[in-house]
Amino acid sequence: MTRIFMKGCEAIAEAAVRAGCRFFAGYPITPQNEIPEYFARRMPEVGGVFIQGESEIASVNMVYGAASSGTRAMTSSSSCGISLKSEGISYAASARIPMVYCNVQRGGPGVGAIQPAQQDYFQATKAGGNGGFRMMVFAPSTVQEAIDLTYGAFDYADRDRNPVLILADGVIGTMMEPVSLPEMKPESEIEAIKQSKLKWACVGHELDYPNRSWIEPGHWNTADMQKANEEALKVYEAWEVNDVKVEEYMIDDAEVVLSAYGISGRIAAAAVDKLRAAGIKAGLIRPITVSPFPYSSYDKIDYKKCKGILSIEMSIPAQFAEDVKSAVKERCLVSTCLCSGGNIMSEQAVIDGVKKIMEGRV
Amino acid sequence: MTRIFMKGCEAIAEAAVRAGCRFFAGYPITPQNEIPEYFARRMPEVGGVFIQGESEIASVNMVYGAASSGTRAMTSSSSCGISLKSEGISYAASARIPMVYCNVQRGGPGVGAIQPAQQDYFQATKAGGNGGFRMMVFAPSTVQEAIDLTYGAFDYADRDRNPVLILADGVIGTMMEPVSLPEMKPESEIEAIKQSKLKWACVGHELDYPNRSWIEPGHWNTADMQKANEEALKVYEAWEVNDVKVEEYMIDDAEVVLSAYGISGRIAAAAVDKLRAAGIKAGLIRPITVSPFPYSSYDKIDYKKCKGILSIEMSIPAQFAEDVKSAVKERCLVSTCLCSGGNIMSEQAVIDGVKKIMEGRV
Amino acid sequence: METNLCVAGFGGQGIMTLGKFLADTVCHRTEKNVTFFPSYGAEQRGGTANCYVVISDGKIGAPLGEVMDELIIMNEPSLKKFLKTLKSGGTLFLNNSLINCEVEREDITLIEIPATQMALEIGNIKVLNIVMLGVYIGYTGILSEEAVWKTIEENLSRKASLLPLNKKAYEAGLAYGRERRGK
Amino acid sequence: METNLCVAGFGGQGIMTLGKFLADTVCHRTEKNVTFFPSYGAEQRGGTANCYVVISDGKIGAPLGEVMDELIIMNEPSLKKFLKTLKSGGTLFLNNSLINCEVEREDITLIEIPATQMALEIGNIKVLNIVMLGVYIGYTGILSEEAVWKTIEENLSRKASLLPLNKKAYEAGLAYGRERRGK
Amino acid sequence: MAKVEIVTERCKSCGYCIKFCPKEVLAIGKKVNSKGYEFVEAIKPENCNGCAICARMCPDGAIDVYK
Amino acid sequence: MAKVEIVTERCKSCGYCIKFCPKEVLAIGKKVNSKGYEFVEAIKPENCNGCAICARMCPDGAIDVYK
Amino acid sequence: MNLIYTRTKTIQEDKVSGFCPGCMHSTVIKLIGEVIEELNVVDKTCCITGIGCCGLHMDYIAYDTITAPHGRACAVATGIKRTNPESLVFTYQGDGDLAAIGLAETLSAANRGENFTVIFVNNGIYGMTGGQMAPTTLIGMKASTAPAGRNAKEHGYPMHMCELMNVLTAPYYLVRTSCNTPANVTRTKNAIKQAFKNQLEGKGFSMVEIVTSCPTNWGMDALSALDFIQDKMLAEFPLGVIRDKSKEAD
Amino acid sequence: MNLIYTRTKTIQEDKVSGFCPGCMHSTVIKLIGEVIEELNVVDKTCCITGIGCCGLHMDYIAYDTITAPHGRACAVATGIKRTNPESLVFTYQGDGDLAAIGLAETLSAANRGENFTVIFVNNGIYGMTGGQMAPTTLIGMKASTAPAGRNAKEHGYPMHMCELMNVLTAPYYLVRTSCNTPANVTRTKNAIKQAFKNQLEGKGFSMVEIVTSCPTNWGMDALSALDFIQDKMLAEFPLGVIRDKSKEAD
Ligand SMILES: Cc1ncc(C[n+]2csc(CCOP(=O)(O)OP(=O)(O)O)c2C)c(N)n1
Ligand SMILES: Cc1ncc(C[n+]2csc(CCOP(=O)(O)OP(=O)(O)O)c2C)c(N)n1
Ligand code: SF4
Ligand code: SF4
Ligand code: SF4
Ligand code: SF4
Ligand code: SF4
Ligand code: SF4
Ligand SMILES: [Mg+2]
Ligand SMILES: [Mg+2]
Repeated sequence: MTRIFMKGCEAIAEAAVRAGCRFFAGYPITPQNEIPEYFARRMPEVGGVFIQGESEIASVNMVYGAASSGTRAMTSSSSCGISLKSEGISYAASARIPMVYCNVQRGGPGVGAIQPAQQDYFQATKAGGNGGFRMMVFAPSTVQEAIDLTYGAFDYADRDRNPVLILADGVIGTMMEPVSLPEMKPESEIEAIKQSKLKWACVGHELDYPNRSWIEPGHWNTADMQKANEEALKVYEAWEVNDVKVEEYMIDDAEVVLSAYGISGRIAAAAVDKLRAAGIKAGLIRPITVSPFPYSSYDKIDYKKCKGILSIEMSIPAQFAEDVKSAVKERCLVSTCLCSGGNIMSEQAVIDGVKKIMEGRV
Repeated sequence: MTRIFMKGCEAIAEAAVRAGCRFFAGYPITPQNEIPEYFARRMPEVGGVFIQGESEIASVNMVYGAASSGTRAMTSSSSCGISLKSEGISYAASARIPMVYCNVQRGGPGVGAIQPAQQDYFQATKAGGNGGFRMMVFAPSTVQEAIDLTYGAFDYADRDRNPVLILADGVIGTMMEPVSLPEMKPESEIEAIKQSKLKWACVGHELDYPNRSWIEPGHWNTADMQKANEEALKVYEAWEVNDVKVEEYMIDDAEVVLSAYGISGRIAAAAVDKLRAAGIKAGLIRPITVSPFPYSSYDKIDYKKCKGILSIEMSIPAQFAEDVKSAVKERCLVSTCLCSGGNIMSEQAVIDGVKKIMEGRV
Repeated sequence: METNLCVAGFGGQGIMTLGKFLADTVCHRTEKNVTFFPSYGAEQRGGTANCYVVISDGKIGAPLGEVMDELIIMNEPSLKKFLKTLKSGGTLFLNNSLINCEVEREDITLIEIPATQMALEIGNIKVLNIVMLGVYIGYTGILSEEAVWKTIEENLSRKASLLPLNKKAYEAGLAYGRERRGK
Repeated sequence: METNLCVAGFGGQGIMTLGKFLADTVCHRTEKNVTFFPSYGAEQRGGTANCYVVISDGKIGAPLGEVMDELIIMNEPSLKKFLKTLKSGGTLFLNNSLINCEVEREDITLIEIPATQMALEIGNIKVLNIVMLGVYIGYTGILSEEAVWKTIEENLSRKASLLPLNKKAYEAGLAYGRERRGK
Repeated sequence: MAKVEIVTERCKSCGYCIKFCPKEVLAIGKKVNSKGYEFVEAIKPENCNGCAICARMCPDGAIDVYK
Repeated sequence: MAKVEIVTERCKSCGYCIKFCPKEVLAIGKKVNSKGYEFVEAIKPENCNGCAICARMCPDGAIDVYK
Repeated sequence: MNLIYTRTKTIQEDKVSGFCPGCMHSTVIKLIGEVIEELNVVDKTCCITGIGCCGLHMDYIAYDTITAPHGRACAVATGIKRTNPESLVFTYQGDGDLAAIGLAETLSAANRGENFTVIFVNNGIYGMTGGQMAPTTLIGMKASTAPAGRNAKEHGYPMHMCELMNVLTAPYYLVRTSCNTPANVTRTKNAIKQAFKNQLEGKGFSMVEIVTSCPTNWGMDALSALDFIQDKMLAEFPLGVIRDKSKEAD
Repeated sequence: MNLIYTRTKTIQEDKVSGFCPGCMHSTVIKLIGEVIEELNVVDKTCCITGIGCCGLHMDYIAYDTITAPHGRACAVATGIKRTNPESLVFTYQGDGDLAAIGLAETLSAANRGENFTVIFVNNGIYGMTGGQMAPTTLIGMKASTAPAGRNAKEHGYPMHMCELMNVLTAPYYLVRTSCNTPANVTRTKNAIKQAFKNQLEGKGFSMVEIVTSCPTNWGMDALSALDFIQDKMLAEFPLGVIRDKSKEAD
């Protein structure tokens, strides 16, 4: 396949187009501006629609509308803009509308810093909005992976009728790398996908009360509402069984295991190689789906050998580390290597963190 | 003290007024309408300001403004309205602005159901907005407790310069009970509180560059941003040591421990009495602060005796149960008793859940 | 001792006021614990309205029981909905002016009241709830008759002109209730 | 083998373009891995602009190293900021037209280029970055001279009129770089 | 020859039809429907001219008109 | 008798002062400040009438005017 | 005798609306349904319902509907209409929904000239949540959050949405009607029909503002509310066509 | 010789603004500072800064400032002013901030007649984020999210905020100025002074819209941008007083 040189944001947008995304609405915010800007150029070429919404809220709701009519649709933003979308995402989860959105995380809280961070982990994985719904959350650590995960995200969204989140960060969004792109889905397939949703999509139906489309992000009747919650739960539970994605790298004989996602995961992988070269048996667990979280990967660690786990993330306070701890269940020490506020994880800091564990200094 | 008969929402509002809250902005949403409506009547009597914002977003930002000028200020909403406030809350956390807000939870996700629920637990405790900040979150289980916690919340907010959340639910918000009210803080004290914030509050300062007020919900410089995150972390960590509030009820000899917060906690307490009467040694851990979570209470359980923990909440999927599991650390079985979508926890379901544990049927 | 009561009927029949007057009296004129919990739907009018009152010597758990000791039912849909929640041996206060169907339970005490008719005779359909409140108090004696009247009086203080009518309604209800208890 | 390069200067000096041309060439005309990472502040103009290029035979971890193998520095503030990141034995390409201060490190190779002056002589200050790119390639030989030129050509294809000027700039840079390598 | 039929379960007793009927055909009745509303009755059905003003004013579509 | 003084570190070389100076006192210089801008110089200081138009137009407050 | 008037088929036969007695939401829903039936477009109709009492029709109508987050109906409609240009898309919104929380979405969609229709039910109050002040509440009118009545100094003046939109260039048709008299009901129906036709012809944005009552939260019976509309509401919100580009010479 | 003109003391002496060369944000900030100094109100001034390049002045000015979430400056200002009626409160917002995401907050505050001042810097583009289309972008003008230029059919027409507000009853003073010539700079300063005085006198809501340039994202140098303002921007956004209640007979 031909290598092309692409920026993360643009690669995500192109992958979406190739997956059949034909509606994008977004609002400017650094460091994800290249996503809407790319769609602005690209959508007219494929007969899709790009709109710059008047706000993040308008944008997510435009996507909620487009997706409710069966169109593959997407929005994106960064951190504080994602907070604004949380009501709309919650609506989509409640009404079981498939849509994809991307958070190119920056420093926080608040307006924070426009530089890269991983400070929205809990929001992404535990509480994308009100009401306790869950989503599949993909965390790419290279531009190529961002492409592949985005491309696949639309299938998951449609399968589950649920929002799917691409949890990127400012590094992934703004860096450029050689990548190869998946095939463009033919128009016929894209049309077929839309047709397959007509049974529930809101586009007009013959006069037929019970079979009309009624997109319901809530229910008058509490029994119906609970039933909707229970049905959603079944979907969420199936992910744990079928859809966990993780990179397990040299954990079999590891005396120390690094764990990190997204850009930190990539930096950690490089650190593992350096540590191995230096004679330290390091391994890595890098969740690719941070929701569902790959708990069982941590069961593969040989805790008799393993001196400790180093959980690495660009967030203070630590967030990802809480899930790592849940997975490790006190079978060995978990320590953290953190930075935040737009500072990028330093490989050296990771290596130092590992050494501290090896030397029993934590 | 005189007993008066008050609705939860109104009691919360009156407690806030007595604690010196002199600005409230909110937007209608069931089941918390009585909070803004009460303030609308009450604020003019105490020289405070009530505004019905044009939206939840406007309201939270009015409060962000008022609180930035040193005034004790509050907003409230329910579930989907709280999602809309999440950006503003995150700003307050980032800029370290003390404010109080209340979520009278209803069914979700999305617009959900207007009836009571506890489906916003993770949003409240883990991700009130973007950026990974934390808050103290109080979960009252009676109207009296709602009063006392609201009254105290303003002190915590001021002490920490951080938002504080009263996590109520539709039952607490709409039920009426006999209560007694705390004293009204005298105007002089309220004024002194405002004065004490003048060193950072945005109300105008003499020309003096370094000492002017600059309310910063972000930083250009990533090092400054990380420093702000680290300083906030110190505040959060202190809560674990100093500020955990919990009701531990008959856990010493418990062969089964119920755990629940808010209205479910109250229902669980009644179930404990019935179970004890029926000869089952039940106990209860009811977090009053769900953040900081009272992890150490679960260490007081005698796991040799305890057959299991029943985690009870009005949320499907379970959320609170995850924190209970973290606290229990697999020392015994944790099973759940759940309802959602506006259905209110049934005491009988709780009792049945306990019996299942006792009979080894889980 | 704990009493779980549910009051149900159409919106507009004064269901909430009935429950609130009762609970308010407990709060202000007894030492007992009490909760009042209104149940609401999305619609402002129409459909059924209901509320729960729990009165107890001890702490109260859920402000709405699952099994009711007593029901005050003002219309047919509410009867259908709530009858099954009444405990065996419980008491059903039924406004039979508006209800045609049979009460198909033998294990309960049924107090039928032509309350709408009584209210109309007193002069205003709006006092229907006060009639029912009177019957309830007169029959159960759960609260002193005077205490409840005090609550009504205080709450209507701003519409004093309505007091005589309400007094009449309350007393008619009390009389009816007392008499039924006598039986 | 992995090369970590940082390019830094004023916004407007074509810093990002320089880095991108380099990385683009690696992508399209070699088998190596490469990353390009721009670093940005809130301000659209003014202050320093910089970017990172990592070229490697293996997988690349962080797209910005902490220790640089090479620096291309176009102004004084950037020199102050980045000099300490250059590894011992690393190479510093310095546009000395704009820089007055001394480079206070002995453990590095310093290539000074009067690049602004060269650009002005060629006829346009805007080709400053292409001069520097030429010097870098001429000196390091990290990529084939033709391959980099192809990238420049393709990227400027829509402004073909600018090609001759850029060609001149690139070649002047190459010559300067080759010559310095010779030394 | 005209006639109105009230779909009693739909009527909410708002009185619009009564107010706007030019022929005073309608009035609030004494019976209530299952939602508790005292529905409208045609008290002077013979006067009806079939103008359908009542039905058009009825928010709830509770009136059918025949002519 | 009037004089302008350029606070060179503040000047961003936008040219507004030059454009609006009625006396052609000012021009972009050859030197750059620490932000990289070629700051303005008074090339005909003697012509200055102290009207302060330049200073008022300067977005960045880079000009002091004496008279 | 023939049946000359009955309910539109777009109302589900076995359902009674959840609106209060005399609530004109019910009237408007009926009129919309009649127009949809007459234009024979049921099979391509998408109603985007705001949050408010307007939502009480969702389980009552027979065509496609989607609940938008409070205030965001125009954004949701934009998403649907842009991807389904053949559908007949309209929003159905109250004054709180459209003019308070949704003000930005409403005006921005109007400004873009989106080719859909907004049905705006202005009852001067938040109905569903129990009578809080709306942007269109009249001066002096009491609301649960303005217990002393709306006061210009503190709350500002009622907002006139048609007039605001009339400052924008794109909107095609802006009209204000009521349902308080038989003639006004007919005018409302005609306005809705006109607006839907505009959309089907690709003319762009239309809004029909309907001045209605909320007897429940106005604290009066339905008939008194008719008088209040006539005397008070229409004095503040005069009826008529505010803009009709089809009538403009261009 | 005496120093007859120098920087206002409300600009920190050792700081240079982060604005681009010729950016009139810098001019406006300077003028605001001069007015504050002249009115001698530094010690009671609170600036509520929107999100956008306007935020680049926060570390440059010497009076109190608070960053509002994007678009919400008028809500934040409402909270401050209502609790501190003696303070001089103004928002400082760009066109994206004020007229896109913040449209509801802006218009609602204007409609309430809040007693503060809005300084609205209209440069027809999203500056800080790199040149995306704003509600005030001119027809045909290119933006990174409208690569073929703004197109009326797809994007609608530029929004005129002063004119929109002029439909509302409450606003006291609405004026549009520019900074492209010495005379306009003076007018801008006078307008700001007038607006601040209105506030100090409790007159209510004032907005000063200043038509400026964004040379960087317009893709031209600062001097060409001056011409663009004169020829294109002012043709769409005519300068002048749109409303001044002090001049109205009442
Ligand atoms: C985000 C959000 N905020 C608030 C609400 C609560 N809410 C439901 S309906 C409504 C007001 C409706 O008023 P209006 O739009 O005027 O409609 P009406 O009921 O008067 O027809 C509100 C505020 C909500 N559901 N979602
Ligand atoms: C909620 C949110 N959305 C988006 C952004 C990103 N953002 C920063 S500045 C800006 C636009 C600024 O444009 P404008 O208001 O016109 O100001 P200018 O920079 O042109 O002066 C945006 C969208 C943000 N910080 N927060
Ligand atoms: S059809 Fe006309 S005359 Fe007959 S009842 Fe209706 S309004 Fe009256
Ligand atoms: S208009 Fe309709 S709902 Fe109203 S009273 Fe007449 S029939 Fe009944
Ligand atoms: S003061 Fe007047 S004459 Fe002197 S340099 Fe400035 S603009 Fe020119
Ligand atoms: S106006 Fe100011 S910044 Fe611009 S060139 Fe003149 S002195 Fe420099
Ligand atoms: S509350 Fe008002 S708007 Fe809502 S249904 Fe009742 S009358 Fe209509
Ligand atoms: S980008 Fe535009 S608005 Fe921002 S500082 Fe530069 S010129 Fe000014
Ligand atoms: Mg309304
Ligand atoms: Mg702008």
